[in-house]
Amino acid sequence: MTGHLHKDDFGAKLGMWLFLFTELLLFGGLFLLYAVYLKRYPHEFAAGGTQLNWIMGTANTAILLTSSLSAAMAVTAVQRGELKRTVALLGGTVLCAACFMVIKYFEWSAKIGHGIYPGSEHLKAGAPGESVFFSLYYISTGIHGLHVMIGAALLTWIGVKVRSGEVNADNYILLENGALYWHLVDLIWIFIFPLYYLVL
Amino acid sequence: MASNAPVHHATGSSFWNDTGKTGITSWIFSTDHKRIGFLYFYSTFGFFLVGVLLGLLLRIELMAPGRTIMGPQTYNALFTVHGVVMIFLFIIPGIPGAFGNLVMPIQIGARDVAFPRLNLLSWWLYIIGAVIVLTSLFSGGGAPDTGWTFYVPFSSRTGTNVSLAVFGVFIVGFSSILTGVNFVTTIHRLRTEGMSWGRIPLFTWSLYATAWVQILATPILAITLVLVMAERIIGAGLFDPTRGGDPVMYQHLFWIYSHPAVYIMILPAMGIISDIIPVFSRKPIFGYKMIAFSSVAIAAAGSLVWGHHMFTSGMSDTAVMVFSFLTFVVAIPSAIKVFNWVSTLYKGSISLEAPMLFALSFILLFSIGGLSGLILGAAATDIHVHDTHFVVGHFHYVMFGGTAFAFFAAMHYWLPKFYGRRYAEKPAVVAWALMFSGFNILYFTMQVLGMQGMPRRYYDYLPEFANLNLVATIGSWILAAGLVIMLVNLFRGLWWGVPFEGNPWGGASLEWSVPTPPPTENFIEEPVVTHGPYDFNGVER
Amino acid sequence: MNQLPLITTTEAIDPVFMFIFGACLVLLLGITLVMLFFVLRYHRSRSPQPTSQADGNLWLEIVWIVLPTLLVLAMFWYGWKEYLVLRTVPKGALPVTATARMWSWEFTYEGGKTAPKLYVPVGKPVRVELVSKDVIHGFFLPAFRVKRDVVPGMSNYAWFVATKPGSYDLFCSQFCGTQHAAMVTTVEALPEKDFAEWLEHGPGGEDKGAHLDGKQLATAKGCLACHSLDGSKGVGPTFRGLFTSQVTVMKDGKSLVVTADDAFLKESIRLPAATIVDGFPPIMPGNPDMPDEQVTALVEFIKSVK
Amino acid sequence: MNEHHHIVSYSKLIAIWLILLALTALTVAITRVNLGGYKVLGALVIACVKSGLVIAVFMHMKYEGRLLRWLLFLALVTLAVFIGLTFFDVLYR
Ligand code: HEA
Ligand code: HEA
Ligand code: HEC
Ligand code: CUA
Ligand SMILES: [Cu+2]
Repeated sequence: MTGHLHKDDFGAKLGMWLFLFTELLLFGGLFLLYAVYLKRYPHEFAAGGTQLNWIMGTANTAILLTSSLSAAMAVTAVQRGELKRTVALLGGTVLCAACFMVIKYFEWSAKIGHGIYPGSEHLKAGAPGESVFFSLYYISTGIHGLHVMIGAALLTWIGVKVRSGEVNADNYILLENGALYWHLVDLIWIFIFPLYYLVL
Repeated sequence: MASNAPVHHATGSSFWNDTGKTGITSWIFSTDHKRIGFLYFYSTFGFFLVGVLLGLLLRIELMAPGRTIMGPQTYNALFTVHGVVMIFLFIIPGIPGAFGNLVMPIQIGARDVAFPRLNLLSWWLYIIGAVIVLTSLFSGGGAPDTGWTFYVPFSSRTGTNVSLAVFGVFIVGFSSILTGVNFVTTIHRLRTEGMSWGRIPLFTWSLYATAWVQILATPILAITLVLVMAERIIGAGLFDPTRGGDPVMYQHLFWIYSHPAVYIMILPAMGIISDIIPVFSRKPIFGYKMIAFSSVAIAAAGSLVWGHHMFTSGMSDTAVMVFSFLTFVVAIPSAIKVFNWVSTLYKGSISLEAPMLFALSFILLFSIGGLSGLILGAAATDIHVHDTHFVVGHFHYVMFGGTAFAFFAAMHYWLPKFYGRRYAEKPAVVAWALMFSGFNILYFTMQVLGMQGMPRRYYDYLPEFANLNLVATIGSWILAAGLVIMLVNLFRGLWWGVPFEGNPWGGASLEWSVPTPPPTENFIEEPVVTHGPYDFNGVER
Repeated sequence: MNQLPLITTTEAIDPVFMFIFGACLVLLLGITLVMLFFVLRYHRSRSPQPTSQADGNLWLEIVWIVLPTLLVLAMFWYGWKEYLVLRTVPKGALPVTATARMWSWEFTYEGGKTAPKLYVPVGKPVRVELVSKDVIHGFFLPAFRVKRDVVPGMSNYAWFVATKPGSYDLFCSQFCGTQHAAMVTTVEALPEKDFAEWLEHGPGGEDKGAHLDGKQLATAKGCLACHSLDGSKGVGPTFRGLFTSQVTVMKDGKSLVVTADDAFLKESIRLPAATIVDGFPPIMPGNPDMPDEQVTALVEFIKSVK
Repeated sequence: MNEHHHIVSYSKLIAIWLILLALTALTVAITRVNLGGYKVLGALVIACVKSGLVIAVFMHMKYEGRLLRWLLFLALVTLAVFIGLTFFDVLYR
């Protein structure tokens, strides 16, 4: 406990965790809505779930888990001073993020092509619960996708700093925090995946 | 002008000039917590004046039944903007942003907050959000007319510019979250040597509790606002009953944030009062631990009671019971505080200077507001007064009589410290007296009107309510007169008044041990704390 | 005739008010007086130095935690118990449906009679089913301490009993748009005989098939709250000169110009969301199950506004 | 701040990753067979285990002090309470 304005790695990490809590609660609001509407429309939700492409969902889950692995390994690498490897691992994470977004793109465009999007005629005509399901699906995955992009940008920026040596074995809190953020993105998806794709 | 131009640094070098930088950029890009504190102070206070002006217009319209000065659409827009400005642009960021930033780091012996640049970003986000809110008034379909609660389905249908306003509030919410993150980290990490949790001044304790509410509740508001935008822009239909949505779920989400938010508003105010009363009684605060604990208890229990805004909404009766019960639980820690404040006066040596007058009237006004909250918390009685002017009276008592009066107390108590000059005492007391009486005439009358059944958000009313509405409007003018006198006197004093040096109030917490005004990094030497914040032994006055 | 339930809503609620107000008054007076006394007694002029440095007292703390807790628990319990009275409709209550739309009320009785005011028999409990056609409204009867939101898609209800004949205010308590404050009508409590008489022949009801006055209907249905007759722009387009005029509308996301003929007017009344007039928000409540005669009467009325 | 930093080995991270993939496969498997209402429950339990692993190892929570763990717990409890209290309405309406 000191009043100095010197570097406080633990303080920075504490701040990051606090911020992650807010992200958790943000998605928490959506999960709250999901829970309520699942209770009200179990059948419509099951019907909606079967229309989602579980193979793409599973693939994306695996991709995100892998990206998380490489982000975690990047932290280990930087702690060990293996800067080249750190950059490569971060690159891996960002690559995974890109794959994730590409798959997401195909998924969304397929659904939209079938006339399933918020406010579409198809959904207006269908059962009420189904429209709720898909709106929640689009909003949840949409905001999650936004987080994927922000996270990828963040990690890219950090990667540049690793290369320039600004982030190194003695000063890697930035990378640690970036990785924390990335893991949160993964965490959210761990819940989105079964709730939307597998509730059959 | 040159001779009596503002010379803030009556005693030489201070944060006003010691960095050698001047001009607007030395403020809006500064990471010094005191400069950011002043940015917040002037911007939130500016919005307060805007809000107050709108409130005054509302009262003029309600002076007599029928159309007085505006049509219904204008009136609806006005109370919406009045509510949004007061809540999101003044009262939530106000005390933490202004006085939290100014005082809290010094109180714990730190040179700045944990993340100074994030702090600056918070202010920028706040300003950007505020500008977006203001833009929404003059663009698109015009000023939003939904009330500050943005209830669906009305808010998803109205042609006014709700989406943009909601987006602005979203940004402001983000700023609030960052302030919360910053303050919790600061209080955990940057306490100086000897500043144990049991020696933290109660103002800082209250900010700590507040910051947690900001962190844990504000994200729910953020997602709620995103959903309102989704309803309007992509037609998500999540709250649209014709497509399976449930409008009452919107209310849940909204109040999950907005009830805890009322404690974001009041807790820092209570902290200010807990700091001022001991100083002007020259006695340690009574029950330090209970007051600190009750701040945390209010923050915790306050997160569980949101349903009391929805007793008539068609929510289940079981939920009515649970939320009514929890509402009463949260009244207890508030009662603890009130009793402890009053006991602090016992056998003290009380000086009735302006900060103390505001602090004492806070206790009364907050008690009236809080006790009327008990009427609202009981299921049977809330049904009658819900959505009437009784509720309007209730929340003005707690928000204006509570938080804003505490804000005024803090202005008289701390601002001289940062300016090195002070206001004149007599006019301050006169202003206080006018405000106190005008306030009660205005809002007590509103509560009576509510008991008689006058609904809120009514542009026009039945003739039977006419007399009391006129009384209330007259009260608002008395209040306004007091406010103007207070402001003129205060700012005249701060800019051109007599010097305020050393520790004239005789405070014992750390902010009174640094030079007046403080230098940029507050402490020349890192302080070591050896006694509590209310230990007045050896403090001269 | 005497079907008075055991307890009326007013009788149930008012004692709770008395109890809580009473307790609050005692507390407030107590706190104020103690504070005033301390401030005067220990003012610096009388007490230049503090005479105590006490900073806490465990027993006092316990007392003022426990006593308020008991007090508020009593308030909670009493409030909850009497709330249940509001939720428990006495047997044999007269069913009425209140339909709220922007910005008017319509009350429908068994047998289909409708009225813009809520006529009720004195002494007989009334159960009001609350239906909203558009946004959330609030059904508020101050005289009976009754309030319940009228939420679209949700079946809410309220009950009350008038013990004396007379006219009582009925407000919309939940903000619902521009004319929220004008969504005011009354409860007309009539002696049972007069009520039966009214239900048979009285004014206010338009039985299906009876001759219809378009203007009266437009007032009763709340059309005139949004549509002016004098050409001024209100919440909706004016009716003046509307018939046969050229109107720019949005249909299925496309903009087109149509002529306001019979069919267009009928559709606009039944399903206003199908075509949205340019420059107006899509807020007009639909009337999909309005009887044909009424729609025709409204169209005839609109035609007559030149 | 000279705290002791725990370095998590690559092999440990990879092991966790493999477990996570296996759990993903398990989730898919149990939701493909007919388990009725237990499906949601099972899928959620597995998701909780997975997120527990990510938090503990990938996010180093296992190696952090008490403070962060308490705070995380606080955040999760808050979310649970928000959802739980809402269900007093949803379940009894
Ligand atoms: C600063 C803001 C603030 C604060 C602190 C409070 C504090 C409280 N509020 Fe208030 N409230 C609002 C701001 C606030 N409120 C706003 C803005 C609204 C309206 C929103 C809208 O619809 O637009 C509202 C509406 C509102 C409602 C909904 C009314 C309705 O719409 O029908 C309810 C219902 O329970 C309520 C209750 C309470 C209670 C029980 C407290 C308690 O915390 C009060 C505790 C305080 C005391 C009890 C007094 C002090 C203690 C003593 C004097 C000692 C003796 C006491 C005892 C023995 C108990 N409030
Ligand atoms: C902090 C919060 C706060 C504050 C301080 C105020 C202050 C005031 N409010 Fe407030 N009010 C709200 C928050 C607040 N309000 C909220 C949240 C709502 C609900 C909105 C909704 O329903 O959605 C509301 C609603 C509301 C209504 C109800 C509208 C309705 O339901 O129909 C009314 C009606 O009278 C009203 C009036 C006033 C008045 C007269 C003031 C007085 O403060 C004004 C006193 C006036 C002065 C003190 C003016 C003096 C100053 C000047 C003239 C300028 C000074 C100039 C210089 C310095 C040069 N307010
Ligand atoms: C809440 C306000 C509101 C009420 C009440 C309302 N309307 Fe409307 N009306 C509108 C608005 C807004 C529009 C324009 C947007 C649209 O086409 O839906 C409109 C459009 C119309 C049109 C088409 C007008 C044109 O210029 O083409 C007709 C006809 C109409 N309304 C008739 C009625 C009738 C008859 C009633 C009563 C049963 C009624 N309205 C009640 C708001 C309202
Ligand atoms: Cu209907 Cu207000
Ligand atoms: Cu509340």
